[in-house]
Amino acid sequence: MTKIDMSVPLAGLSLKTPVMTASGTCGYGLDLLPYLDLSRLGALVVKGISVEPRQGNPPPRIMETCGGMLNAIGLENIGMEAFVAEVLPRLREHRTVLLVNILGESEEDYARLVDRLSEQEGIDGFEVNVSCPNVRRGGIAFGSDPATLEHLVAFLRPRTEKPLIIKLSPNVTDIVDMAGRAEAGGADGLTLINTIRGMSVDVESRRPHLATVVGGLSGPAIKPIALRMVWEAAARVQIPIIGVGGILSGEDAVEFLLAGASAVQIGTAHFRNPAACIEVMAGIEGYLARHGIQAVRELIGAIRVDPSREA
Amino acid sequence: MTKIDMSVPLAGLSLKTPVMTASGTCGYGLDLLPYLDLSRLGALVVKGISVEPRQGNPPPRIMETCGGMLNAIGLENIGMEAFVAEVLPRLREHRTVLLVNILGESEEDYARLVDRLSEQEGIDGFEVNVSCPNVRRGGIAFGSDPATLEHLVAFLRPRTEKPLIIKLSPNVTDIVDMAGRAEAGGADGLTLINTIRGMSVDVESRRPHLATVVGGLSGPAIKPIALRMVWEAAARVQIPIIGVGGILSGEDAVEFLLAGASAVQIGTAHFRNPAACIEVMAGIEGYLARHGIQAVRELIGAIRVDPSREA
Amino acid sequence: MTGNRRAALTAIVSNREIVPGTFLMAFEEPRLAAEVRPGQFLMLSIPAAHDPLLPRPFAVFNREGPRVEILYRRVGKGTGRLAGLKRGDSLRALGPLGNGFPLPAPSVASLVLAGGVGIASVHLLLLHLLKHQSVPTTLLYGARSHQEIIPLESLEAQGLRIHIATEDGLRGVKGTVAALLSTTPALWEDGAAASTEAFVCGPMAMLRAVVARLNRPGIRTHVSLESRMACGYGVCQGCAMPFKDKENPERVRYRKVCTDGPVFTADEIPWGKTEAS
Amino acid sequence: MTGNRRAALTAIVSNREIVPGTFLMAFEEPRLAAEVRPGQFLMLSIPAAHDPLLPRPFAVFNREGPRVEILYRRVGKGTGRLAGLKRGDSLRALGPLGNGFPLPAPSVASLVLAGGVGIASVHLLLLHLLKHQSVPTTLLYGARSHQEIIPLESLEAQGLRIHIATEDGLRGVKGTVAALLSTTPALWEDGAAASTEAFVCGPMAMLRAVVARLNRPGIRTHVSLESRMACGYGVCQGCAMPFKDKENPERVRYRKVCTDGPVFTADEIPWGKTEAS
Ligand SMILES: Cc1cc2nc3c(=O)[nH]c(=O)nc-3n(C[C@H](O)[C@H](O)[C@H](O)COP(=O)(O)OP(=O)(O)OC[C@H]3O[C@@H](n4cnc5c(N)ncnc54)[C@H](O)[C@@H]3O)c2cc1C
Ligand SMILES: Cc1cc2nc3c(=O)[nH]c(=O)nc-3n(C[C@H](O)[C@H](O)[C@H](O)COP(=O)(O)OP(=O)(O)OC[C@H]3O[C@@H](n4cnc5c(N)ncnc54)[C@H](O)[C@@H]3O)c2cc1C
Ligand SMILES: Cc1cc2nc3c(=O)[nH]c(=O)nc-3n(C[C@H](O)[C@H](O)[C@H](O)COP(=O)(O)O)c2cc1C
Ligand SMILES: Cc1cc2nc3c(=O)[nH]c(=O)nc-3n(C[C@H](O)[C@H](O)[C@H](O)COP(=O)(O)O)c2cc1C
Ligand code: FES
Ligand code: FES
Repeated sequence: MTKIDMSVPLAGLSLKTPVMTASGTCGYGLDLLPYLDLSRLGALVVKGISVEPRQGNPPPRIMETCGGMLNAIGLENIGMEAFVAEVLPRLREHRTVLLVNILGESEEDYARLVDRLSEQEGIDGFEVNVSCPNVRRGGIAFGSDPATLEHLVAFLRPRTEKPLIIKLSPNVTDIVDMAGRAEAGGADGLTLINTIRGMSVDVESRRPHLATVVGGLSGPAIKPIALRMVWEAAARVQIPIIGVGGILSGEDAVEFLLAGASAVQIGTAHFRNPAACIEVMAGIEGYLARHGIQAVRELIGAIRVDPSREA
Repeated sequence: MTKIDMSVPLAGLSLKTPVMTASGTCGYGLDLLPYLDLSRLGALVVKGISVEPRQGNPPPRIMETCGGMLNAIGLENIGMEAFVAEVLPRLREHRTVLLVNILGESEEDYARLVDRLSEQEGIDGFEVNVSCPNVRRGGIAFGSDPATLEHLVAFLRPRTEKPLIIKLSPNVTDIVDMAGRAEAGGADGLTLINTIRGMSVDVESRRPHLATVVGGLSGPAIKPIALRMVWEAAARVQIPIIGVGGILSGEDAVEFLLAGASAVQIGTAHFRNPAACIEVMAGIEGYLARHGIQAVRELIGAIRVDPSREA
Repeated sequence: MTGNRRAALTAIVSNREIVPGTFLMAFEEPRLAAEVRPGQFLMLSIPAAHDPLLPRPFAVFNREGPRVEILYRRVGKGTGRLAGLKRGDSLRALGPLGNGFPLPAPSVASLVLAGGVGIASVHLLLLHLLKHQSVPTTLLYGARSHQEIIPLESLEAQGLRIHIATEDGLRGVKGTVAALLSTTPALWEDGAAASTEAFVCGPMAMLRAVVARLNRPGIRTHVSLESRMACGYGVCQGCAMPFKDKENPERVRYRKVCTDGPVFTADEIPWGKTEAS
Repeated sequence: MTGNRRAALTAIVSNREIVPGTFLMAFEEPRLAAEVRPGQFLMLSIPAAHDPLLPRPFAVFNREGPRVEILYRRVGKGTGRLAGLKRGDSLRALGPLGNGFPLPAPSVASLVLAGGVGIASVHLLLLHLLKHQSVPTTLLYGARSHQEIIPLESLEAQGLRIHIATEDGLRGVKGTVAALLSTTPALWEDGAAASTEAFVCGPMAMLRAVVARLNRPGIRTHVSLESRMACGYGVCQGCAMPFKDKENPERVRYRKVCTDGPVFTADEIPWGKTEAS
């Protein structure tokens, strides 16, 4: 059997495989070390880093729902300086493509993160989380207003040579518009989707299950929504898309690739199995082998849609 | 044991129980007859009726997903005149509150439906489905643009004395704004939520599972999203809200009531059990009995949220 | 009868793999056993489980007193979960649903054709025919491999003429049911009266091939179709398939496989346009 | 050790209800059995099932050779699914996870307090103490009803001093473990050396009551906490609870129950502020 080519080019990077970790679901990667060799990943996407450390939200922070889970971690993280001083040196020991997810509450926050982290060796690119409230604009998230999003991307673009991947929020009327705006602002790629806002109530205590009432829904429950958004966005933009939302298996990942994603991220699946990325990679390889396909790249956007059939 | 009071007032109607059928999941109610006495329902909401009959979409029309299902029925229905001539007389035999779900592609379509159906005996109110594309406005759904929605509601308002309940689409950035617009237009109530747009791919054939590629996601997978939208909208509007999305049990329904819904609808659950509404009612009654609550009305909006805790 | 029907909550009596990949499950449900007619089906689900969320359609393979038997092939998630059930586990069964096969007059010759687990949908019909027909009944039964053939000795003992085709050729004729039908036409014509009723159930490719060959004067063909179903009792419209519009045979009209079918006459089906399901 | 750990895929050897509502499940997994230390836990899930989606945390109750035993109470969906598993069914087990109890020097007196199924988390510890301590070990064990008390004769045979409290009063003292502790202080002080190590596991109300009563000189109290967990190995941050900030004891700092715990010393916990879990 000829060796299957799992590599994909993405936003100027060449990835060994199209399978990455999703931000916030594998910490800074170090907790995965006992379970997998980070260099086998397409990329390691670490949890969102802010300028200052963040405490996160009070508990309870998570709740399981049917086919998914709600989380309100509150973007707890050690902050940019501790990341550079304590985490980055350890990650450099593992030869993996490293994408740092960054988050801010103002354009200046993002700029400081990009400026500081761009200088660091071992960081291959940024994933910009635009789901946080924009404090300057009355708390409306960067990711829910098209003009604000485009402005942020255009503002960050000149500050770094490294790839800027924008992680879009699904909580919008028109994901295609948001994708187009990010591209227009100069993004090198898009990640779709972040969690969907949801809640759940404990009928015995009459209290919400999460201390913050509303949290982000992830897991297989949201897969059809994520897949639809990837497919719609892929039809609009030229830049590569990283698909994420509810992927548990190689077949799930193949769905995203067929729908137009160039790579995929694995999030909630890590909580079932720390080696979820390896399981997904093996699943994709098995699928390719069964179908006699030599290179995973051939799957990207290869969905067969009879044009007369589109609704 | 004192008898539990399950009645709720809603948009000028008095409902025996807060449990209704969700449009499109029990046909015109007649297929439910072998399984339940329609007069036990809070209300019967029939499948969406358009001015002219509609064929619906080609198959495959449905696909199961994790915790949910996608449908692309395509609003197949027998049309307004056949509904009046063939279905309505039969429904009048069953003393049930009847809400007719209506759908159009222009304001005139909706007006013709309201005008024609308002004259009919046995119809207690309208549920206006605004998820269809507005042909006059480039196919953007009535339910995804705030101004278009408000205009439609205000246009229909003077045409009928009967309650107008607007069924909102969840595929929007700001459900609170949509709810407020519908109220401003003169709606008597809101139904939240319709299905969420999603897709799914058959990796073996590389084709989408639905002939129309994209369909509507329903079932317990979307419950946290529906609940969040109900809670957010209830905080904004004064008019009653009917909660729908993934309710399978009495406890699920109680979550919606606590979050601020005055009534609930049962959709996908009918496909597991034709008597799902009865099962949910019994579940609510059991909950009330266990907690020594006399009237279901006491649950509405009775969630306990520590204000300092809201995110 | 308003309001007093229920999806039956019952318990598995037995559930075993009778040939590789195919299971026979039994439960007791006197009402279902009494009411079910050949070709009707049930929607089965596991009450406490939400994955899969929707019930799955299955023909009633057999009934004996209060007992209902289901013959099913493990193909995916739902049948996988069914296969894991053990005696005593609970099951929800809604039905009987669908129109079932029209039962021929006792003097009419019947030809039954089954492909794979399609045998499940015609088994009750065969029992009925063997009991009521005054002329012999013939079954043409095909499967991928000889291992998949369900033992039908008791039907044979009751006088059924069985002809088997397997694609591996290790049992009966090598090939498909359709091939069996065309290579040995005398098989079923010898006993046939002026008119024959044919009853077919199997995968879409088999239906297509068989129906084409049965399309000749004197034969009326009834086909049991499959389609993805959510509800099985007419409310979701998910199972719709295109059928010839009686008023305008050039156009198609969507009809529900669950309540308008699952049995249709072959001439209602626009064979060229039908989706492979 | 990079990259070679795996969540173990194993098969149930036995799973039975030993007292009403509480089950003892066994499987064989030599690595887990060899590695696990008292107070550590596993994340268990059913591989093919997506409902529940997330694994659930359980202490290792016992080990014998390659065999691992879990004692669990059926309280909801996940434990309900576990209770339905039968011999041969497959299970995924990740671990051992967490810090476990700090093991006292052999001469130190140990007092173990367990409420309800909290006994599961201290059982391996008790076995360790009975084997290694040169002074007697005492267990105060409470439960809602006498029926819920797990039989511990073999520990008693090994020299454990067991005192039982039940809220129905039908076994041991009527009341809670906390009441037992305060009404009969001599119970555990008689054998106690100058310093005592106390180990506590149970529901939050019990922890709170017990810890308040143990707050006296010479006693160091270790508490095994529970919190809703998604991953169990430190990546989701879902299990965070507030702890006293060492630098500023007036403030709280979130720490992870899964990797920073589940065992904490009582003085790390801001008892007034902690959420009931
Ligand atoms: C009226 C009717 C009667 C039936 N009677 C029987 C019977 O007696 N015995 C039996 O074994 N099967 C029968 N079937 C088919 C059976 O319902 C399907 O095999 C079952 O629903 C598959 O469920 P799953 O979750 O295991 O597969 P899924 O995971 O849903 O799908 C696995 C594979 O099977 C295909 N598939 C799924 N559902 C159907 C379907 N309804 N028709 C055709 N292909 C499908 C899928 O496309 C996929 O390739 C009947 C179907 C109908 C409509
Ligand atoms: C480190 C650790 C070790 C544990 N060891 C054991 C053990 O050995 N034996 C045992 O029976 N249980 C143990 N538990 C508790 C066990 O994990 C929960 O009972 C289980 O997760 C409940 O799952 P469920 O799906 O059945 O309940 P759910 O349906 O999730 O919930 C049912 C009820 O249980 C409550 N609940 C759920 N999870 C927890 C939790 N983690 N802590 C407290 N309450 C909860 C819910 O709030 C709800 O009221 C341990 C928990 C932790 C954190
Ligand atoms: C516990 C948790 C924490 C998360 N934290 C972050 C984060 O810090 N930054 C971010 O961009 N996305 C975050 N996400 C979103 C995931 O990266 C991913 O977009 C989402 O969970 C959907 O994928 P999944 O269904 O595979 O989990 C988080 C998700 C979870 C479940
Ligand atoms: C098969 C199907 C058909 C539907 N048809 C309609 C419809 O005609 N009009 C409408 O307003 N909503 C329709 N809906 C949406 C439901 O009324 C409901 O809003 C949605 O399914 C969420 O509720 P559930 O999760 O309980 O199903 C349909 C849903 C399904 C599953
Ligand atoms: S399966 Fe629902 S209408 Fe046929
Ligand atoms: S349970 Fe995930 S970090 Fe503790």
